Amino acid sequence: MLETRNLTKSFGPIHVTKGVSLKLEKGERRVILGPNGAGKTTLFNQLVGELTPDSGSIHLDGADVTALRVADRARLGLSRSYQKNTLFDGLTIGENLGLAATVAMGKGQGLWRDPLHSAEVKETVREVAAQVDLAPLLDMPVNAVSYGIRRQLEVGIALATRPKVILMDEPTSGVGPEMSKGFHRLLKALPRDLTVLIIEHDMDLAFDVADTITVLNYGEVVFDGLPEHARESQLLKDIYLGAWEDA
Amino acid sequence: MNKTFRAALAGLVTSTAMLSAACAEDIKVGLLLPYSGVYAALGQDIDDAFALGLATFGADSGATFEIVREDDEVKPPVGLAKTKKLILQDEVDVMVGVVSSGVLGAIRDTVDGAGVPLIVANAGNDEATGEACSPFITRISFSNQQVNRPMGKWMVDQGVKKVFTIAPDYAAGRQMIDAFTTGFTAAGGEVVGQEWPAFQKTQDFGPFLANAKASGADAVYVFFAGGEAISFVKQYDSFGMKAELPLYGSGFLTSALYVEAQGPAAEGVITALHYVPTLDNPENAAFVAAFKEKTGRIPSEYAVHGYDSARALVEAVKAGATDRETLAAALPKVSFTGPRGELRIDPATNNIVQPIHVYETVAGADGLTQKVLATLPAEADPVNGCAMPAAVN
Amino acid sequence: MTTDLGFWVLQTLNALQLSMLLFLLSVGLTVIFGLMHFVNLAHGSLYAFGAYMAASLAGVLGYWGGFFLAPLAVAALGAVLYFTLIRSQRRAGPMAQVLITFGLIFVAVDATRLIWGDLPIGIAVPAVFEGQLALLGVEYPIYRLFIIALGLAVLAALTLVLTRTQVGAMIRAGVDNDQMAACLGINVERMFFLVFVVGCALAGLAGAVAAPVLSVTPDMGLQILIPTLIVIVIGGLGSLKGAVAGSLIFGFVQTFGAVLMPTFNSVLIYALLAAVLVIRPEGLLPAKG
Amino acid sequence: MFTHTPLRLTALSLLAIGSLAYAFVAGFFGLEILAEIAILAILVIALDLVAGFGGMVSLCHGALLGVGAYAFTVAANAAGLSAFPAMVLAVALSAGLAFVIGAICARSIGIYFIMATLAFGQMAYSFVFQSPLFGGDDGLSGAPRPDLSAIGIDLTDSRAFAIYAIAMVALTYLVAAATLRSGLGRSLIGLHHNEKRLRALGLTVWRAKATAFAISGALAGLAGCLAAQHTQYISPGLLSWTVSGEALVVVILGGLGTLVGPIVGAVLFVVLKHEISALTPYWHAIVGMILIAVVMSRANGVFGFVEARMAARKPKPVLQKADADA
Repeated sequence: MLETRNLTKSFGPIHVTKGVSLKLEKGERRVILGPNGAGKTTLFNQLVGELTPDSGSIHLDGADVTALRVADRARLGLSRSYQKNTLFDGLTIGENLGLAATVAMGKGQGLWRDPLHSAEVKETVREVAAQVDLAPLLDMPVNAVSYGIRRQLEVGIALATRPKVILMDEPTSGVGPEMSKGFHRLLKALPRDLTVLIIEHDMDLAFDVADTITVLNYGEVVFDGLPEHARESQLLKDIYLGAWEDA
Repeated sequence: MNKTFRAALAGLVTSTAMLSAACAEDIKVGLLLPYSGVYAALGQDIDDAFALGLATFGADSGATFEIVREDDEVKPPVGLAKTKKLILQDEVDVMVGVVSSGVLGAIRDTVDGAGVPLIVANAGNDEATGEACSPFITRISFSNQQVNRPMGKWMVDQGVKKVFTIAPDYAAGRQMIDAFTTGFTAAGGEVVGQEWPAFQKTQDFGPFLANAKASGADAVYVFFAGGEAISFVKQYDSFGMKAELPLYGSGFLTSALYVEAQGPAAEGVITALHYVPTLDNPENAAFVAAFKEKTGRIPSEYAVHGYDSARALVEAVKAGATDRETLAAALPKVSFTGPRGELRIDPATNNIVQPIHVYETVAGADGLTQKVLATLPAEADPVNGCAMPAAVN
Repeated sequence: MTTDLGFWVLQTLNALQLSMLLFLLSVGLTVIFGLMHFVNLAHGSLYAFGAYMAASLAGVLGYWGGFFLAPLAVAALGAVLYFTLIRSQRRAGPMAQVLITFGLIFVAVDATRLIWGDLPIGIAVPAVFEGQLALLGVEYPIYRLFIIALGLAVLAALTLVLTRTQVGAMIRAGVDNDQMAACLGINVERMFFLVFVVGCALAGLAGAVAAPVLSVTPDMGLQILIPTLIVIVIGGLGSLKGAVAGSLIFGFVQTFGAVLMPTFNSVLIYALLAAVLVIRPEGLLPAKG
Repeated sequence: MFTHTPLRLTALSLLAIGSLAYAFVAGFFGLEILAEIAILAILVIALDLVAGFGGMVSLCHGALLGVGAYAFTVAANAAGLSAFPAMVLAVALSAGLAFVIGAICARSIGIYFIMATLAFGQMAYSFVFQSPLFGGDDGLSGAPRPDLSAIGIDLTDSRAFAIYAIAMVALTYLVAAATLRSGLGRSLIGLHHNEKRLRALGLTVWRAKATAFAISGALAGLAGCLAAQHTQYISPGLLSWTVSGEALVVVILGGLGTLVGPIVGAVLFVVLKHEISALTPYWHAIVGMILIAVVMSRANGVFGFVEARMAARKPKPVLQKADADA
């Protein structure tokens, strides 16, 4: 469904992505682990097109999308959430989801009708709101709700495009353990045909949702396999736990 | 001009004209001048001198003059809006003023359609007394061609055969230089090169001066006014060009209004204009003295436009004019000897006919002064497509 | 005439002279922007104020009195503006800044009219710089050479201050990343004030040196504003190098455009600007990245 | 998102009733001022559409208005079109130009956008100023007013023209409000809040910006047509960046991003300008000081201030769900 081949990117002398090759099957849930600065977010930025790789290629559903721009890839069904909330601050939660659905449906340039009141958009908003547990809060202005709710909306906006592949950048970053657990319940309830790539910090929770695990270190894939193997990998423990304890 | 609009205006006008006829001895004057913007100083000079002129000549006319002042901001749409206000709301009997040709172009149809007499106290565009002339518009100031044409022949007579011209690239600049060129080539001179710097966008004339220098001309003939004139004259001098390549021009270049700001750079520049404050005649002596007493300044050519506009208005009233219609008929018939010399209005165009004075800017006892070298005889402008209606009255 | 070497020398000098004048104006504006993210549309008015002060002071103290005191007077005015308007609007976003300084232009134009009147004022070139100098076969006004030299001297001085002194290092750090600069214990507030006032003084200096060449009029600040903005947008907001590059580009395009292709000249510089914006929206040599 | 709050609807009704009532009683000069207000109102609604809702603070709207005015006059005079086709042509030209400017400037944000639009506006100004075809500095006269005699309306009459101009304001407002509620309008508002996210959601950002700018440009062009018809004389000054600056002043004076506020601002600005300029030739300075005071006050203009006060009196919405981690 989503594949990278030998993806490489450097900023000056620093290699942030070094020959990364990944392959996600349809419906796969993969978690990316790695210490801070391992190049996880940089990889995401290249996947969606916010950064251009120096070399290598990216394929979505069999098509080479390396040369496509952000918006074009999004329209092919690639969606992402951000580690730092990237919401439409002046609007309500419902309007945030509605806007995302509008744009994803290709109505973001329309001139004649109000898409927010169209049946399709309303339907999407209702469904996504249920998926991310925001149904009762649709009329709340974003800047009046708590950080945790904003995190949920962050993922909700990404889901509202009805993507084939969703990339989530630390969806639970900064929220408490309770809410984090609830979040993973939401993740598990997502439709099975949705391909999910998650950057996660919390190992236990990561192992809980992942079908497969990729570990990045200094921009390189140092592990790629099943969670149970990852758990046993000494290499992973050395790199990841070492860094973890430093932090 | 839209016929229905003209009719509508005329309708409004007749009704208001009847109102104003009731108190015939009161003449309401709408003064449309720039009191802000780049020509504010010109507006002030005209205003001061107009008031002086009314005070000087108006006393024995038997009429009282009420002045309504409006600022046109040197913006044509503003000038037009203010004109409509003066005509339709203040119901003035006569309008005086207009410094910018752009404003004159903008208000021409309205004034003409409403049948309100307008005494043009500065704007010199040739069309206003050419193809766009009107029986209601009388120009008491000058026309662009009038000031420059005679200078061509005079310069040839002085032995200047080859000339390079520089003027800002806008209608007035083109008209001034074209009139000079016509006169100059007709007398046997040759224009070896021309430059048209962007109007109001050029502060550094250095690039153009280099071309003039390289052209092989005997002299340079230019038109500039206001801030541009100051910059130009100073920069011309700073390149040391005055000695080898004498500077001639339209007299606005070294106007008494700002020649002090040019300083010694203006010395030796020879220009032609319809008025110079050093003209030696009793009318001018009286005017200069009175203006100096009132304002502390030496009157400029702009001031004389205001002064003579007042004089013309008073003369028209003395001839029996009392309202818009009679004033419009009387104004083109006035003639008098003023500070500029003998003035009359050409009935074919309603433009002023006046002598042109060639003068050199020289150092005087207290600052720069104007030495009149020659006075060229008055000459009416060609009709230039002006079709004046047979009679207004 | 265009094959004549003298023509090219002369026009090159003219272009340099214009460039240096614009450099004096734009460098203050651009560094203030780079550091404080503040756009001061009234920068041109400060230039006009400098020219008027120089003209007035020259009448009393001679040219050099005006030359040295006018920038100080403008700096003092800048300090007043800083504490009354600028400081509180630093974080107000570009639109509030554009509007406040737009309002200031209106006030400044009418203030100069009230104080100095509507008539243009001129001042004479100082006696030492009168006349022309023979240079590569052309006679060039000494005063214009002085403007070129002054611009180069200011450029050299600013480069020295920015690269060799601690204040300069702080300013560069501030332009690069103001939060980091604050973390490093730099008194950002004082640095802003310093840079703003020096920027104003340079605008005043530009006014003072321009006064003998141009005429001093109430609208001169408005006239110079657009060229100055074009310079800093072409060069890249916030950078000294950008101001130099932008000034030179403007000076040369304007000068040679005026004599070689007069019909397109006025649109030429805007077309160039548009091209820069399309290819490099942040200007040729932006301060960051 | 843009909504018609009861306050906005009330203000709109008051403006409509007030202006129409005044149109029937006003004297000649009052009608001139009314038309002036209406033309300015169209321009500032156009500007608020992009600046207030899309964050695209433009300093070229004066130029877009001027292009509309010139295109209208040239189309009507030189090409001999009658007034309405000439208007359509002029509006289309302004829209097209705005689309190009919007597309080129789409990558620039904040002050870069302001500077870029300023540059394009000045480019248009220089072009018109320099071009003899357009009468250069002196401008062009003779722009016709539409002939509505077929339905018994004589637009050469000041009263009829003022009412016609008010009707155009209403039309402009409807277009702007409809745009804001369309998909494009929703995207535009979203762009103002978070451009990066919308791109990630699949929006072709430059096209959305350019289209919105084109609609705004079309409305500015309409204002230009009316300006030409009103004074029947146009000059390059219309395109000057100070006209754009003044329009921005009016938007701020009334209330940015409220669509209704700028109309209030237009009324205040024109009336204020006439009152103050009658008192002193230094009225620019006073307008400048008022502007500085309004911006420094941090209120969102006069209408924005009223809106904020009304909102403060209403109870705040209460969270319906307890937050685990605030």
